[in-house]
Amino acid sequence: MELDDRPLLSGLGFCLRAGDLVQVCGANGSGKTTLMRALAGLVPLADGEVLWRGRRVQRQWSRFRAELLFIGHRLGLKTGLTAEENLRLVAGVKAPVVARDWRQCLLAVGLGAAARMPVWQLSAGQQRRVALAQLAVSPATLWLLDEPFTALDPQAVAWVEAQLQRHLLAGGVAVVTSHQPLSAHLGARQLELNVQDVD
Amino acid sequence: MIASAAVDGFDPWSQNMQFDSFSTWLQMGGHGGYVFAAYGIAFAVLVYQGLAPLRKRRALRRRLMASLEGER
Amino acid sequence: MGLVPLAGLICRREWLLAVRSPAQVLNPLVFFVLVIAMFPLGISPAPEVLARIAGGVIWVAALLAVLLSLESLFREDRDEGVLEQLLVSPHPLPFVVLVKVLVYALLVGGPLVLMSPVLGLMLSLPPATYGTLVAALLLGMPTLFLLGSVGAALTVGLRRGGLLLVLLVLPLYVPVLVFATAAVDAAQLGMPVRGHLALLGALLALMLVVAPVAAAGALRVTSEE
Amino acid sequence: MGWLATWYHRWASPPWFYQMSGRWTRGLMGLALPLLCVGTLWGLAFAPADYQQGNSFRIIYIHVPAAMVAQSGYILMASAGLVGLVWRLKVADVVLRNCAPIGAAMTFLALATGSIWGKPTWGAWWVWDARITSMLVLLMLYLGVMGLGSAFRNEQAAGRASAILALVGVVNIPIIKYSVEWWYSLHQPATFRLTEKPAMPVEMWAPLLVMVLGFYAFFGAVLLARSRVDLLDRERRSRWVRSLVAEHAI
Repeated sequence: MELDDRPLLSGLGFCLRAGDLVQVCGANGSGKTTLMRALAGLVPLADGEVLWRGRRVQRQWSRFRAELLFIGHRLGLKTGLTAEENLRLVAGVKAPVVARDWRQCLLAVGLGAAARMPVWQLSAGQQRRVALAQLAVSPATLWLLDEPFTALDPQAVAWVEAQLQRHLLAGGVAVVTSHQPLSAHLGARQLELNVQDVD
Repeated sequence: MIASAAVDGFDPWSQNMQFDSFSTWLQMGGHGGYVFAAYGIAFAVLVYQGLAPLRKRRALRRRLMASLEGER
Repeated sequence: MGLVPLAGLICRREWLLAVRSPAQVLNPLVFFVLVIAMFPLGISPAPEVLARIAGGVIWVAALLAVLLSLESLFREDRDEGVLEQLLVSPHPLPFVVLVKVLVYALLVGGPLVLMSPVLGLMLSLPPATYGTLVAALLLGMPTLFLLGSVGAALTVGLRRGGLLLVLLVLPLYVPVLVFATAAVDAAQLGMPVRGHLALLGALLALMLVVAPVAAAGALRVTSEE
Repeated sequence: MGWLATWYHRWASPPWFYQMSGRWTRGLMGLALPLLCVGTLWGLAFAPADYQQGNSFRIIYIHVPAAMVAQSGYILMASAGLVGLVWRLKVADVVLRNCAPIGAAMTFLALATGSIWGKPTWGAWWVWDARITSMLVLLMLYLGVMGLGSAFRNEQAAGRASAILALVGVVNIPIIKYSVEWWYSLHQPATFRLTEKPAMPVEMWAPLLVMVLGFYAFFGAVLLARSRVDLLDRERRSRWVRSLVAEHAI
């Protein structure tokens, strides 16, 4: 994979079966985020393939994206809207869920009262909780979570790991980038990225 | 249209010179200034564009040689 | 999720945001009125002079107001990551862009169109031409937003993309400006205007197809940075 | 037809393009310079003057070729962009990015010679003639592509963004030209127009043809020469460029 004519990631390959979880770790600048964006189809690969259910993603964009949930550094929340409106109108594009369920998600993630405040008034941790609340109802099979635990307190981290476990047991797959180790019972495979020697 | 016209006796080499002397050529019936200004600008633009690749190549060669030395 | 509910969702979202922070919608309108007020000051308050240039002045001002508002069409979505979510969603991106641009055109363009007869009055444009003026704006304004959305999509990732956006889009506005101003001038002379409006409609039809596809392609390209 | 396909595919591979374009550049430049010299002399000295405009008519031998190259340059740029977008070819991106500066220079040349030509003909340096106005818009389109191309840090994104803009531009060029022609005829009574001349006799358009061929050959040579160097820059980390640098063959 190239970034501005400079090889960033090369000689990388892994396969995910139902219920697999891969944790991508590596120093800053080793290309973790670029890898996640490439898996999500946002960044083109110089060469090499991303296959989904055995077929190239370029052949089945809408089917692949229907089964994909991608949460990057930027949370994908409209700060002018309230938490509940965000889930209903922004995340709701992917998972058409009844409004009542969104409120349940927000309660589950500990944002009862804050649900009606515009997102820009919430703290970074709360905003990330709003973005991650959709994990509870997301129908996606492939979860791509880029540094999901930043700014989260231990209680929220535990909740996210519970959702991850539920997702894996249901046969889903996930790729997570994080510096902090995931708890052992998730059985995450480690994928180490080292910084390319930049000439 | 071009092909047919070319046949009826037009001989490019027998064109006669339009001006009888060098000075009348420069004057061009009062329009010399405009004509030569236009041709001058054209010459400048064409030369500048023509040399651009050479300038870019020289700059690139310096950069590549420098990085080559850097590696050694 | 079907396309119509998706469109409804996007409209609801844009409407809520516009209501919550009306500045984004009203700034272009204030700019529109201000620019037009400059012309009598700059040229002359004499009614016959103003009437002569009114059509062109209103259209140039509307064109600049649209250009001003285009910067924020995708900027906020990109900064908040919502654009990324759109790129990753299974729905056809050109359709999403089309709905978003048309809603934006309605929210920002609508007030401009409603305001134009008043400004026509200020520039002593004969009242008989207001119908044509509004018709030309209704047909031309969406084209300006559609063409502009391509420029906005191309420059959304750039730090100081605003000026570049104007350079990219203004040449593409020439046909709309020419036909629309001609329509208003023809109306002033009492000549038939249906031909001019038909040309504006043709431009709109073309841009309804070309612009969203180009803008969607541009959004995918600029998100690769 | 097999060799044509392979010939075409070879052009897509950077090392081959670098080699082939070297030969083509020398060939085209070898063609362009004599054509331009002969055409200039012929146009300036041997071609008959126009009975109405007198000798200022001789500016046509630069104005028309420059305008033609400028317009077909934009169309070439848009098609290179299309090839670059569809097949993601680095060579096409490089050709697109190097097409814009030359095209802009030719458009500027057409504008400058057009306005100089207008002075003796209509007594004004700048005339809102339909052709000159669309040249002005074309120049803006070129500057837009150049500005956009240089605004991106990532070369690939710059190439594809410029390609999209060039394609949108090329779709709009006929519309812009039509609307400017239409606008011109609306506001301007049908006086003598710079472009619409009575059918020229052979003695007049023969040098014009030579100059047009000269301009196109020159445009091709400079475009390929610039693209070669830019391609070397873009591929400076690849093996074939490193070996070229090692052999001091650049």
